[in-house]
Amino acid sequence: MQDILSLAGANLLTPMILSFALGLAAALARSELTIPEAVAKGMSIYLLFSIGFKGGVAVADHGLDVRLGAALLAGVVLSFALPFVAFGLLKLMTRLSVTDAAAVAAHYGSISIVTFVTGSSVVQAAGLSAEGYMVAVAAAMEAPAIISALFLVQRGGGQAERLDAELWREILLNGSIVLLVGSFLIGMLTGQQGMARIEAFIVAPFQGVLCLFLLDMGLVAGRGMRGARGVMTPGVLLFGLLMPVVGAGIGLAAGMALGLSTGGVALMMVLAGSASYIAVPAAMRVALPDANPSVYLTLSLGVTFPFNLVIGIPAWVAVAQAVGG
Amino acid sequence: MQDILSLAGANLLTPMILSFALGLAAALARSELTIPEAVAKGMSIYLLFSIGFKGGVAVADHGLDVRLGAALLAGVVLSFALPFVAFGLLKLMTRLSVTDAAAVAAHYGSISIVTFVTGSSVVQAAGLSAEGYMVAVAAAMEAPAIISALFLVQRGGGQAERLDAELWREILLNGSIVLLVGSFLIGMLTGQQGMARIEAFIVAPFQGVLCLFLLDMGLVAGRGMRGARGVMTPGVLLFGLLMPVVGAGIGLAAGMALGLSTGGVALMMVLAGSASYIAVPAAMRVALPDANPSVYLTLSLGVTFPFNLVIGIPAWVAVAQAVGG
Amino acid sequence: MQDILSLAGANLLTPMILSFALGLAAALARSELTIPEAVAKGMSIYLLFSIGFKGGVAVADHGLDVRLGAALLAGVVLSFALPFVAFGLLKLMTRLSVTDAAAVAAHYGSISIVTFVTGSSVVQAAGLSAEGYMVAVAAAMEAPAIISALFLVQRGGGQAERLDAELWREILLNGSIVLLVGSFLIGMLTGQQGMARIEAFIVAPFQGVLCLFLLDMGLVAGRGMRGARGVMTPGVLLFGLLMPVVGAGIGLAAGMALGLSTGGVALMMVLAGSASYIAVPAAMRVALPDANPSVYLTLSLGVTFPFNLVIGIPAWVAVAQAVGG
Amino acid sequence: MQMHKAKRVEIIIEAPMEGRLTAALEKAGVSGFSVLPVLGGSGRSGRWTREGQVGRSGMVAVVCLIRPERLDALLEAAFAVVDRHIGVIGVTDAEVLRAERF
Amino acid sequence: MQMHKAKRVEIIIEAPMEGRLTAALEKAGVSGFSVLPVLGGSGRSGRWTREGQVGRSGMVAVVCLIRPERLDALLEAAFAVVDRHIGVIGVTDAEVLRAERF
Amino acid sequence: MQMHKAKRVEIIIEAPMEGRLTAALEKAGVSGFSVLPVLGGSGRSGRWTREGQVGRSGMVAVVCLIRPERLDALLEAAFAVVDRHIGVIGVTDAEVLRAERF
Ligand SMILES: Nc1ncnc2c1ncn2[C@@H]1O[C@H](COP(=O)(O)O)[C@@H](O)[C@H]1O
Ligand SMILES: Nc1ncnc2c1ncn2[C@@H]1O[C@H](COP(=O)(O)O)[C@@H](O)[C@H]1O
Ligand SMILES: Nc1ncnc2c1ncn2[C@@H]1O[C@H](COP(=O)(O)O)[C@@H](O)[C@H]1O
Ligand code: NA
Ligand code: NA
Ligand code: NA
Repeated sequence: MQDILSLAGANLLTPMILSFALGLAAALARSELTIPEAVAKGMSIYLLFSIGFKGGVAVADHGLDVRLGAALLAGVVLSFALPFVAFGLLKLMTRLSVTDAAAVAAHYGSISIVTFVTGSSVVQAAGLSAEGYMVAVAAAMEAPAIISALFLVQRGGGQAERLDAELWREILLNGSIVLLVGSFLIGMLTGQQGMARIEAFIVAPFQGVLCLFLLDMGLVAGRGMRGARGVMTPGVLLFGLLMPVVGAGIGLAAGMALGLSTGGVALMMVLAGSASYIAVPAAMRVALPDANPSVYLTLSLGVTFPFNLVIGIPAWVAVAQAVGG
Repeated sequence: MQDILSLAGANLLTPMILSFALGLAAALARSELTIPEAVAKGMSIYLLFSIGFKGGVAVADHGLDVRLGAALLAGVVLSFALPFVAFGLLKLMTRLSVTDAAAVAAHYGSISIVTFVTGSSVVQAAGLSAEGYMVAVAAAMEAPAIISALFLVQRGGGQAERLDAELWREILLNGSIVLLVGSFLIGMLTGQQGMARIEAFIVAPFQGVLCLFLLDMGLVAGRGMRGARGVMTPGVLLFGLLMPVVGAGIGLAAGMALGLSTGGVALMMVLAGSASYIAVPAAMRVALPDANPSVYLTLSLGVTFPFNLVIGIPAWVAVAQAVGG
Repeated sequence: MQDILSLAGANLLTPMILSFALGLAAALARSELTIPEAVAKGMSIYLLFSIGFKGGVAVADHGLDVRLGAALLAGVVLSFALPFVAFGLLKLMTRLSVTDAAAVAAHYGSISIVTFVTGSSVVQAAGLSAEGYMVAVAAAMEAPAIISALFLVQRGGGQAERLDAELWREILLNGSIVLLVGSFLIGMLTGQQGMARIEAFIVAPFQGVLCLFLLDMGLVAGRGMRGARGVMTPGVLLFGLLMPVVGAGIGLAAGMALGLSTGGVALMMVLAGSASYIAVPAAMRVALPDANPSVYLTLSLGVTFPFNLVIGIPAWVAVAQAVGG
Repeated sequence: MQMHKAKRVEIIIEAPMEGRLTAALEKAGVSGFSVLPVLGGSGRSGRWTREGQVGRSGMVAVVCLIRPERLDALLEAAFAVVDRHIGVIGVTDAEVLRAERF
Repeated sequence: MQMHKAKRVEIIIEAPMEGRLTAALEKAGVSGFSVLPVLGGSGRSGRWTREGQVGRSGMVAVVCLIRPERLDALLEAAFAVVDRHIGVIGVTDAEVLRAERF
Repeated sequence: MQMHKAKRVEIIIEAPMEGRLTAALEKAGVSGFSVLPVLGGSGRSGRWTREGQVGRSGMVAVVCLIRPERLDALLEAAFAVVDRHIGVIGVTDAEVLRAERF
């Protein structure tokens, strides 16, 4: 516990977390500081490309682990299953409608790639290394949760869009999955030789770009909080703090069962404990238009994301070390 | 004098100055070369974050100087006072209306952060170092001049917006103040440890980004000049060249009185001698809508900024060295 | 031949080519992955500035070669002449109208700067070096082909815009020419001293930025292909594969006649064999509005660009080595 | 100059629905439209802004000029897509040159 | 389809005034509006373009569809803000579906 | 509030032609206009989108509010530029405050 706290303390004083806090504070104080949409998108493309590529190179270095397939499968299963857990908790803890609860559940089954990216750098800063293919697992966990949510709504008598070919394509080929998987493959195919050519671009400036990106996330989260005071009942708020712990616990079990490295277990906890705020919201607008975006956006970006950033990630790393160690 | 000229000559042949000149020439020749708004904003966010962070780390390294408070106060006082000097000169030298003169005066009381950034790299290239908190002084000098301008207009019988809570908030929490102060604090809190993590992003590429940013500034300045031939009377033009010298002189006195280092004195001259072209223009559109933007934008960006870039900065550095010596 | 194939194979597995392939695949699969316009423009500005600057520094290092003038002249002549070759081939091989054929011909007389940039890094990776002023030759080859196309249309009885002062200015001062020539001059004037200041920005991350830019080009090319299935007759397609070979052959002759280094000859082939897809299309919309953009964009970006990237560049480098070595 | 009666239809719709809307318009035989960006706004579902957003959020404005007799087909196609989603459809009378294009 | 009369109001205003305008609209009970970017333009105060700008310069277009009977309240609110500033207000007759939303 | 009759002209034109169009408008005495970005669209020459584009491609929308009596001069000037190019011109009746500005 001592360790977890001191690690959390050290984690708090990184430029990344403080940049997020700066953005949050600026937005809550209604500063007109903004980061242009195109710049934010550009940074996210950079981060996805970089993390995918590095994962691929790591796999090229260590050879294709027999566990890759199992890990991918575990990711898909988790993403399908977690929404049911989340939905159950929401029904217990809140009065959200079936549709709103299912939409929220989809976010928690899926993953937040920035949480994963931040988790990766904390894992690395802790002197651990993780399986390179965890990036592929992250990609595999993005979409299945959406299907579960649609199923939950239909079962509950709500109105969901039909899962036609178009919707499938949108869900499976969304930008971040394509970029993550694509750059992962590029990294795998080009290995250290490819890395040597673009290392100065994708490795050295990575944490700095992450700072500015988290600044932007803070701004967006803060603006969302200001607009969503109404919908955040105590039950909903509590769910946003509890669910990442539950998810990370399930992720811990999965990571241990798979026999991942300590870093890999930590990242599995990070993934399972994180909530999407980019891919899933867009899918929800199409597939569950009746769900209230304020609820799921505020929960995911305004509650769970900062929780994971500040408390979750360092705690999961410490737990993985304690258990794996 | 010899030294100043040779320093100015050396300064002229840097990629930064030449990039500005390229942008200016391209715009005056009506080339369709443009830099997208989002990219320009992205670069300015990068520069502000970087300069603030580096200042904060410098303070973390050297401990909190007793002079920090005095320097901040001096900055605020200068920013309040300089508009009165500028206004007096404008009334002497030009026929601008009270409102136009006050609006121009606000710009010269405030500061240009890019001039400051360029000044910092010239100071560094000259082998000097400056107090890290000069960044905070820069932030402190952004806003007070606006209040002075509103006062000057009201005294002169012109029409200024009421300084209500909304306007205060806008002025004090404008994007560049928040980013500068925020990243300064982040640098202070994380120190060399934070620096180690993001150095490759915020230090190494800095001067290169500055080049492209100055290219953009040249483009914008050149476009402004083309549109503003009418308003630039000889008196107004002369003011744009004289005021930075006057300001820098006052900055010199303040810097010496504060007992700053040679680099710090040079930067104080740079700040006092520079004119805002981002924060103050936006505030003027809200608070003094009757003032003519062509006048203040062309003066600040088309006359004083290039003057400072090419002649002012190297001269102030040389003067600070001669005096501080 | 063996060598060419193995070089092509090695070239295929670079992160650059694979990034392009990723973009292409994503667009053809109708993924919603996109790179914002402002980010794409920002990257192209970076690449142009960087390549121009590096060329200028190389010239500053080696002194002004007597061949510079001759090479520039050769570039201009090639750019004027190649459209006639292309037009002749098109008339033989396709049923395109005079206006469409002339518009396509303009693209092949002009050059693709990204092909040139990629060619430069392949040349460098092959352990060769090229004359720094090849960048200036590239700039010189951008525009003349447009004049030839207008001449071809007028001769053929088609409708072309009058070449008035405005159109001249647009053609000669288009963004990429200004940026390329300007940064070349800046590099020449500031030399290694300038390079030392901005190297970390314009050299180290270059290939990484190029990857993301090629990803974007793949996306744009793929989207174009999807929309242009109708216009791509076998003859037109074949032209898009044949013309770069013809152009490169003529470039080879020119490069040898000029006595360029092996790397220089390779780049001359790359230039002559490449087709514009940024500057010329915009000029065509103004000057030859009746020409069908799908034809020339798809040919240039969807056929010739990937051909050059994957097969052309490594082949030209190998040929230049075989001939020069 | 010779002008012809037309309708100007402006559909403000969520960005993730843009593809579905334009597909529906094309299916309904709408020969031309333009998509304009929207920076932010306010409605019954609250305020929003595009600033700093990474995902496909926000709204876009789809503008069509069409012959009056085609309005109903367009509105039906558009409404089928917009119906359950947030967004607005506004129609104004307009005039165009070159009627053969619409 | 059943259409209802409405007004389309388009206010082109300086970007730094956007917040004040939208606040005034909300205070006047305007239930919905969209803000569109403007790239550049020309008027009595000369030409401008947003290209390469860093600060909050330029103009934005605020578009509102409202019921005709609410037009006056909207115009008064808007005019109080725009009055001393550069910018234009244009109103056109329009029709909307789903009148209950306006 | 006192409103005055006006026309709202919207010209959607290729971006590379923007400079020529606005020069022609200014020559025809048009006192004000605003240029809005267009993200994409569809017409007889197919679909297009601005995403990821590097060159000056795509279209822009030029919006003018003018007095009715100046419409013809504007349309003639605009049409001379747009004529051979792709693009559309739409005109709607509008009302403005502060007529002296138009
Ligand atoms: N009356 C209106 N006029 C213009 N835009 C509107 C209007 N109502 C809604 N919108 C736009 O549509 C979005 C969603 O509206 P709503 O469904 O009412 O939340 C708003 O945020 C605005 O961007
Ligand atoms: N008649 C008009 N039609 C469309 N936009 C206009 C008009 N007049 C002014 N504008 C816009 O409002 C800005 C300021 O106009 P002004 O106050 O006349 O300088 C211009 O730069 C245009 O963007
Ligand atoms: N009827 C229309 N309504 C709105 N925009 C149109 C219309 N027709 C064409 N456009 C725009 O003008 C572009 C070129 O049209 P076209 O000349 O028909 O290919 C299209 O891609 C649209 O952006
Ligand atoms: Na999760
Ligand atoms: Na000053
Ligand atoms: Na060529």
